[in-house]
Amino acid sequence: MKLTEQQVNRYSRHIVLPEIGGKGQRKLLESRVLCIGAGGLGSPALLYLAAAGVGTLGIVDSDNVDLSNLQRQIIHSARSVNMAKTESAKSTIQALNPDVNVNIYQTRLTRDNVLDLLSDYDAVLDGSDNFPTRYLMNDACFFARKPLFFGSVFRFEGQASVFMPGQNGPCYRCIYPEMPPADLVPSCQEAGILGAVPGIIGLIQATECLKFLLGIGSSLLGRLLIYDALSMTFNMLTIRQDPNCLLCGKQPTIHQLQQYDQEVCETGQ
Amino acid sequence: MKLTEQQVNRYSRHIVLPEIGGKGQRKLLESRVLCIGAGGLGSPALLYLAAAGVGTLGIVDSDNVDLSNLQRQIIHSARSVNMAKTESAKSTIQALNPDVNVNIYQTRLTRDNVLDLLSDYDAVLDGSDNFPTRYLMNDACFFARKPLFFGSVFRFEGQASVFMPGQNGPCYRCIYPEMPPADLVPSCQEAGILGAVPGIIGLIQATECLKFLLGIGSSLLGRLLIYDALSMTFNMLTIRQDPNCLLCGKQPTIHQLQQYDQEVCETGQ
Amino acid sequence: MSITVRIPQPLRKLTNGLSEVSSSGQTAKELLGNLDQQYAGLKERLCDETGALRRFVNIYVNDEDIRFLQDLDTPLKDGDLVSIVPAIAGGVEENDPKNITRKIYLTFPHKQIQEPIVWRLAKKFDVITNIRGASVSEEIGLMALELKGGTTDIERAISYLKELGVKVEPIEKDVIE
Amino acid sequence: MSITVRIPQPLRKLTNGLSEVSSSGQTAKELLGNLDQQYAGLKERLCDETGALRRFVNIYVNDEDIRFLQDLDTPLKDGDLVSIVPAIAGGVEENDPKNITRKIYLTFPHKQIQEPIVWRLAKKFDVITNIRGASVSEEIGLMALELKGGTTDIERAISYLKELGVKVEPIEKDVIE
Repeated sequence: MKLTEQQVNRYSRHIVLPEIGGKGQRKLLESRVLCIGAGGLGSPALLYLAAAGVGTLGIVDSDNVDLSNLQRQIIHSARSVNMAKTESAKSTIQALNPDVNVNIYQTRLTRDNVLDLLSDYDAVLDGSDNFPTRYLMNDACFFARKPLFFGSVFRFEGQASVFMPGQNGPCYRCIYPEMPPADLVPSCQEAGILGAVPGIIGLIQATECLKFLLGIGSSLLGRLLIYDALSMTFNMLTIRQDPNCLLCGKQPTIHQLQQYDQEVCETGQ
Repeated sequence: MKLTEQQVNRYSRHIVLPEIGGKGQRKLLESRVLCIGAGGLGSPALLYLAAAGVGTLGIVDSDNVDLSNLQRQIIHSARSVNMAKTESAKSTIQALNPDVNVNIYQTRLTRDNVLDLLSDYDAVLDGSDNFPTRYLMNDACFFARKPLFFGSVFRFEGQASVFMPGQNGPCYRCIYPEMPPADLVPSCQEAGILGAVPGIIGLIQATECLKFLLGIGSSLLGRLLIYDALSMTFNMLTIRQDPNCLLCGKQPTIHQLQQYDQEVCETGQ
Repeated sequence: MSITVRIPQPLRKLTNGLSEVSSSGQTAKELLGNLDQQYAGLKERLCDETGALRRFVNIYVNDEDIRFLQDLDTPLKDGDLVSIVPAIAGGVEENDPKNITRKIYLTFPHKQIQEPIVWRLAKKFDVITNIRGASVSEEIGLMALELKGGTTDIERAISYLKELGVKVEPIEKDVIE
Repeated sequence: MSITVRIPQPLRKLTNGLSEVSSSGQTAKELLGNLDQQYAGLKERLCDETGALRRFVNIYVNDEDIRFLQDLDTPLKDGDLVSIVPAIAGGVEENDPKNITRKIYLTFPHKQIQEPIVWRLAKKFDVITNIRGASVSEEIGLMALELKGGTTDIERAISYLKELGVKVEPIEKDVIE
């Protein structure tokens, strides 16, 4: 694959970086990333992955755009209210960068379809807003050996990390073995969130994903980033693979995808 | 001012936060922010300020959209190449949130026009990509007593802080008394930059600006945030008002805007 | 001896909004006990009935997870920095009591008397509404309303009412059933 | 004694790409001397001819600016963390030598022989081009080209040539004039 002159121009600010160069840019154009959710986290992640020239982006979301999403989901617009989020995101991405192939999956993720979806991609960016989807993606990425770029937000706070099955780092279950019991999980309607918080966390996920695709820098593998917008602090915690992890530990008991019981609502935060 | 039912719906994720509420949302809708540059920093900042419902956004940029901008300037699209950045940004903002009034200034900032421009706004977000504009904005915000939300990027690295004239914190000249001499400053053509880096820094500027408008949280006043995307580290340094600062120190020698000699090129990073 | 403890957003309502508090304790367990003295209810949010840490909350001492140290027996020393880090998700507030009942008086503004606000409330939010009494004329609307649901949902429903211009007053304290 | 020093992006070409290095020194000044021994050229980038810190670079010891301590005489102790923080701007690389000359051989691919690549180069980048020799036939194009300008501009011009499929080989070492 050779860059066209237009591509050299479009990506010139990457190409002049010794860490990227024409070679790195070609890698990005040949890469395939699956994004779970085109919501608060998926919006900035998808836009910046597309701008960077990631060649193929998959988007999974079963939801339609709601007016209350627009306070943070900047890939959509007032015109796209009631449209499928997948369609709306695809059209914004293609307007920004026609180089990018966008595959859309307007469906709920289940244990029956997730592995099939994953198999086509090099990396997964989790922009989901609920625990069942997060545990499903964690387990599926472990079984499929796909790197998972994790992010999560709540009110003014966010978390981000990278899970790389088989690379000595933890999975999400190593950090939080079980999801909070269903009776502690309220309705699907989201709690409040400062819109710019998923903006920053989604961008951190995208940045880590780009670094992985390019093979540069030190990733968040083994580190959990905690962001607090109110105090504007970023704290870094050490996270470890748990030898007792039921999924990736020494004596695993989870050998296949589970029934993730809680009702999965919106895919995208 | 009373929120319409549509506004209650659009901003519901803010309104349910006790730190914001309907009162905070009304404050945002009544606020006026001037953004210098609709480039790499201005793109995410403007989108998230608009999504958050900041009522009036001013955009200063003299430049047209170039194909090489689209690797990071996500407020523009392939259709807007060769269009004025101000016009392109305005149309994206209005598609996202028609509540927002957008004032555009397709002009270069000079010592003759800057104070006039500032006088209409509550806060200034500096998304410029060059030293002359940065020092001009620093000095102008000091004289006009406007809070300045500062960000700057280079390759894989970024810096952010908040300058509040009259509030015991430093100004940019307290940190860097002089701009690098002109013969050390290469051409206006930008050096390389990982696109997601100005994404994160611009969002941090926007977050700090929203916190200021809402009067919540602890700002970056007196702190300089250093972000390194390659190592994914955020370091926080203490910055202080310099009693010897020529602008805001005890015996200032700068009593009016200077001739900022280096040629000002693109406004927006 | 002073230990700095970082409090996550969901627990700050117990610490008067503070994101960092000072406390003490020779071990993590003792620290939790002391914190609970200072900020009643904190320990209950973090530990189950047996005293074990809940599986969706972690405690880090100087950036190390206590599960990889000596768990709640991990010794602490002066100057240690302890972070409490729960699992978070956009739609979810952990340890959010699910079944509370709140009784409120509503006073409707003139123009909204005709609108089926209570119906919209039940439709829009995950709360059970129960009208305990009402006095609606053409001039003014008064209503005693009982809301059942999660605290977040109820908070949101009440915010919504206020935004619509409805005056909301509590009838009595919350009852956790 | 070991001091950890954080190196900013623009200076990492001197530290083999390392973002953190270890060094030593009783004072900030001594540290800079030692760093310069380990990574030649570093001190020159940070200090002017008189030895004073350049005014667009700051040094922080454990998050405090040395200008508010004892400047270059600030004492250091084992375990200190030193950060070097230059002013940055999108379009600008500090301490980027402006006037260097680089001589290169270019081999053009067949299809581009007709294209005015050198003209495009001068138009697109802030470099002065000077053709020192050329041998262009219908089969192959060879050229000895001299580029003058900032290192960044020259790097970018060369990247651009390579992306177009032009083979680029150095004629001799860079000459800083």
